[in-house]
Amino acid sequence: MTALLSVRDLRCARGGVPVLERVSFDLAVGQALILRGPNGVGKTTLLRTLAGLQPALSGEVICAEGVTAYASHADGIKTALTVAENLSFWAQVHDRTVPDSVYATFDLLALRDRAAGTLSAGQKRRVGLARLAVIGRPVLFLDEPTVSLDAFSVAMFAGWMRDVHLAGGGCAVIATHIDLQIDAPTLDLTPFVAAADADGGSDADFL
Amino acid sequence: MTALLSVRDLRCARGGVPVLERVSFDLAVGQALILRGPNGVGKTTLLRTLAGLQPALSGEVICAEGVTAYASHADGIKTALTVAENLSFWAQVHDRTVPDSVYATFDLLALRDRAAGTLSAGQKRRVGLARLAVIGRPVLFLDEPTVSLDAFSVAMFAGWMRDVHLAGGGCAVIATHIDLQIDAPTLDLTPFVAAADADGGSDADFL
Amino acid sequence: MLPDLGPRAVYVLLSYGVTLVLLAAIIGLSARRAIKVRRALEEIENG
Amino acid sequence: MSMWEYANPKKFMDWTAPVLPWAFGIAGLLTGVGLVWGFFFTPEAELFGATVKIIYLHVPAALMAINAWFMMLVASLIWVIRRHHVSALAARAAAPVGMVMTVIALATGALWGIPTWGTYWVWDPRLTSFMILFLFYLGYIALWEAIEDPDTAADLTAILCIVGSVFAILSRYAVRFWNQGLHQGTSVPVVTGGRTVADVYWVPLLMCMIGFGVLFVALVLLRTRTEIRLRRMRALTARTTRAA
Amino acid sequence: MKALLWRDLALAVRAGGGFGLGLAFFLIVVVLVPFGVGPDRTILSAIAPGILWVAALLAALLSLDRIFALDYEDGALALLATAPVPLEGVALVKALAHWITTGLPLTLVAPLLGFFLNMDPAAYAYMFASLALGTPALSVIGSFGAALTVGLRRGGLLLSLLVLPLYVPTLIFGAEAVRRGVDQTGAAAPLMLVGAISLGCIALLPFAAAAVLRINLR
Amino acid sequence: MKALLWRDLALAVRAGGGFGLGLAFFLIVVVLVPFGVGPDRTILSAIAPGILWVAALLAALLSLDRIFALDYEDGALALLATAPVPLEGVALVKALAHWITTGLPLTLVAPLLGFFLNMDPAAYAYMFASLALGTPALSVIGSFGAALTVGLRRGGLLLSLLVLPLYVPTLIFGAEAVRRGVDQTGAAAPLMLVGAISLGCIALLPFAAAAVLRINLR
Ligand code: HEM
Ligand SMILES: Nc1ncnc2c1ncn2[C@@H]1O[C@H](COP(=O)(O)OP(=O)(O)OP(=O)(O)O)[C@@H](O)[C@H]1O
Ligand SMILES: Nc1ncnc2c1ncn2[C@@H]1O[C@H](COP(=O)(O)OP(=O)(O)OP(=O)(O)O)[C@@H](O)[C@H]1O
Ligand SMILES: [Mg+2]
Ligand SMILES: [Mg+2]
Repeated sequence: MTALLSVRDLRCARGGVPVLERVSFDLAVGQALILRGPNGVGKTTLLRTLAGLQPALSGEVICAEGVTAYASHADGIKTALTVAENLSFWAQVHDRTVPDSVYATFDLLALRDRAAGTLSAGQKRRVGLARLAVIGRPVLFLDEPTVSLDAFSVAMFAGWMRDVHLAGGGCAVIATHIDLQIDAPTLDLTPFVAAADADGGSDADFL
Repeated sequence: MTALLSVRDLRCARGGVPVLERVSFDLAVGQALILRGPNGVGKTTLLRTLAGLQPALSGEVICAEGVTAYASHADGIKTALTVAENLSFWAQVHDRTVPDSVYATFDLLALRDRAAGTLSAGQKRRVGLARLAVIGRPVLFLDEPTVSLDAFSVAMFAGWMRDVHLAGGGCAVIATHIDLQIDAPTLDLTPFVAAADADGGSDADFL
Repeated sequence: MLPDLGPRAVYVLLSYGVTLVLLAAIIGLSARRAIKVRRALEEIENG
Repeated sequence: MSMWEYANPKKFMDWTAPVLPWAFGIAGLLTGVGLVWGFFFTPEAELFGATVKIIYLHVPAALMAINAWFMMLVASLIWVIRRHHVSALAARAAAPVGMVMTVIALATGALWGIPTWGTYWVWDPRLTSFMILFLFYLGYIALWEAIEDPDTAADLTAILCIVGSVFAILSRYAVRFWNQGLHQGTSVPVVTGGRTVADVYWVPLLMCMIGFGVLFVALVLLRTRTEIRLRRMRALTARTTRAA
Repeated sequence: MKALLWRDLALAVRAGGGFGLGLAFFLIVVVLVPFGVGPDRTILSAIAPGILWVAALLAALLSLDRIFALDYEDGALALLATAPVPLEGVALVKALAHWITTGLPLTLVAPLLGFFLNMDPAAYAYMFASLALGTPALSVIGSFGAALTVGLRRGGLLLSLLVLPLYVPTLIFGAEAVRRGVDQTGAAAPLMLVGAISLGCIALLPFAAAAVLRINLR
Repeated sequence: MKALLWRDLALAVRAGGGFGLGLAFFLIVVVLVPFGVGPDRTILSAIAPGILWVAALLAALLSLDRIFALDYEDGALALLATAPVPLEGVALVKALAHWITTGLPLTLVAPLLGFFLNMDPAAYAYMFASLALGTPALSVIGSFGAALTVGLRRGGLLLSLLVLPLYVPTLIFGAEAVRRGVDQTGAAAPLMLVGAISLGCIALLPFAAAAVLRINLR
């Protein structure tokens, strides 16, 4: 079984201070990993590092080029464009087309031609999740994807994750505080919190 | 038993369209009401109407002057100011001082002098909640107050709500999708959704 | 048939030209939009 | 029935439908006859020569440019006080018409300026005030366009119109203070009660002024009807998407 | 109210520069103009007061969107609207903070910049006086404009379009005062008019701004 | 890439006006200048090309913060950075969208506005040519500046401060070309220089902008 994503002894920093260290795991096709840990433990930091948005202090993230996607609460949905326009923009950027099934999957059929700015919090979140289905990247890094979603929508998302994304050969690392009902191993980050005197980080030179 | 807040046959609109109708309830001292309902049912709309940020189409909200406070995800925390500065600003606006116990209650002792912009999502949320304890308004309208909070912080918030706010003579209307573990009646808004041909709303003149 | 406007004819004619064009434009655009919107509304009302 | 009943959108659609053709007809007739009369059958003036014929365009357009803003102000006040949707939409509908009238006044004035003042543009107070009026129209229209929610847009533009009117008047005095100017004084009786325009020019000019006025009314009615329909379309779509 | 003023000033300072930025923009515009119009000194000295006034206007304009937009986006404005402070007061205090961070430093430094433009020495005092009397109007009018466009994401250009025409009377009287001061043809009248505009704006516009904010918060 | 261009243009249009706003601002600045410097026609005609250039600069400047800031705030920029499009291309396309919505209309309309400032008729062609060659540089330089300040909330003034000095060469050669064109002293050299600046900026600055964006996204 080949790993889609391998993380080896990763150390990452935020605001110049090391936050996590010794993080290692492998994800194979069809696997998901749930990140857990109290507020401020470094889930967001880890996901951003994995997605390549910030450099790691040390360690390796082994992953093919151009297969990852990052999604946080800021989901790049333009309020002035309609839901369909938003999705088709991201599809075009990724050289794809929007499969019609997406609207049904994320319960967006009725909202298709509404300007995204006139959606409720949870409806907007669903559009953000639909984007993931549109761009078709196999390795997803999701930061609290189900914030503001009602129980039904959470189940819908879990269903898509399980039956479409993972079953279709993808994998995902998901930070969340609630139970997603996805059958996946959980990684609690608390043991990996960097020691207060850990070195590395841009402050290290001055300590 | 006198009601701190009485809602009588309220009808509210969003974007010119009636969203909810026939909403009535009373809240006495020490009571909380949990709003539930699927995404887009109108929880946010109802809370904003109750807080006086938007006018009701019809019906009454009976409540004393200057006792209510509204809090949504946008919690008015300035990223450039420290946690302590943020809280003391809101205290001053409400002619109060910041009780020292607030920092302990919301687990902010260690974060007191951090700029709010450098907090993690959940930590920032805790600051937003601490603001509620600082301004000392008895009638709270909270829109998804526990988004991004870990289980421990949610319990902490529920504890404050129960033991300090409600026990201290306040009341609260709280919209949420997760279980807050507060012993309070739940109001599911689904039955109150306005009929598609309901009149009222600024669109009504044109239909 | 034009009256003799003398050496400054061009300004008079230009004035009339500009005015008539602008008036035609606002009338035309208003009318066109009126028709378009009326059709679109009828479609919604009947369809 | 109170007169405000006519401001109900449905009522408004009902009573304007038959009025509209008449309004356009009268406007076309008056303007047409006035312009033809003025252009072909009035003599040249001593001072201006043949260019005096520009007056039949310039003065009515200038008058309507100001009156359109005034009408928008009144409609805005009605909206703010009584919240009749039609008055808000009428103000919106009038703005582009008023702006076109402003442009016509500016353009004809500029063209008139070359033979009489030797230049197409001087920073004369009358002219400058019109430039500023044009800017107010631009801002007003841009604000309407920028705001998504129709009621919010109506409220905000109404307040802009009210505040703007005060500043427009202030600007007029400021501009007078700043530069004395070349433009002739007012001679139209609406303002002064007397007139200095010679009789030969007066009748066709009056026809053109009334013609432009009726044309303005007709255009505003037509455009308001369009705005009402657009608003109704919006309301209907909102309702169907909600029902879905 | 005082807390709000302090907070706004603190935020302006922490966001980098605060006082400095408006000034720097002013300086740059004043420096750019000679590049544009050429170095002829008589022309420069003739246009100096006007350019200084226009530059002051633009410097005030550029920082306007900060008055309310940030507070709107992060929800602070909605919270202030339900707090025990009148929204009119909020609008006025925010205009005051804007004036302290832009109008005041501009006024103090404008005579100095007149230097670069070869301004007539007689003009310095009038420049200072007219700016001192006029910049409060700029801030208050600007806060009304900012309130109008607060709901629009990046209403920057629209804001200018709405506000600049409202600035016209202030600009005319202000620049005229300097010119008349230099020509000795009676600067008192325009100066008084500038002051009157400022007073009128301060007295009335906060009400309009608060009304507009309430609408935008709906 | 094309999708991005269309989206940016659509957003500009829906945000109200798009093309119109830059123009309107340009118009207003041109109208305000005479209020400042007085109605004297010889002075106005002398400073017309310079004022038009400075006004064009400011109009470009005011819309700069829209280039990246909105996409940064709502997370779209981070998503674009991980999408299969080069960030350099993104920077260039966004500069292009900015040019289409401001630089292009300004160029087309500037000669017309020369009218109001009594510009020498001989200057029209040069004005048009110099703006056509120069405004692309303004947009590209601006997008670099916008990339630099994208992480700062409302970096508006700071942005101007960073960008305006970078605009100086373009402004100098552009305005000089018009002046020399009018004096018949050889406008070819400055025009070519303006063009060269634009080409150089287009070729190189997107790389700098992309690098800066990557740093700001960290
Ligand atoms: C762009 C420039 C101009 C603008 C905006 C402008 C504006 C106006 C306005 C607003 C009026 C009506 C005022 C009233 O009746 O109270 C008016 C009337 C008039 N204008 Fe102009 N004007 C311009 C240029 C000119 C020029 C160049 C001439 C000719 C030399 C001219 C000649 C007149 C005459 C003869 C009247 C009407 C008669 C009168 O009321 O005395 N205007 N103009
Ligand atoms: N910009 C910053 N500068 C300095 N420190 C920061 C910054 N952002 C976050 N931190 C700190 O880094 C740590 C990790 O933050 P991170 O956002 O990764 O936490 P998290 O696990 O995602 O928390 P949450 O569950 O609240 O989202 C926290 O202690 C936080 O205070
Ligand atoms: N600005 C707007 N314009 C038009 N319609 C809107 C606007 N905002 C919300 N709506 C619609 O109004 C309805 C109620 O929205 P509201 O935000 O109150 O829902 P909610 O119950 O808070 O949902 P969520 O759980 O997702 O936050 C939704 O159907 C939504 O699509
Ligand atoms: Mg996080
Ligand atoms: Mg909600």
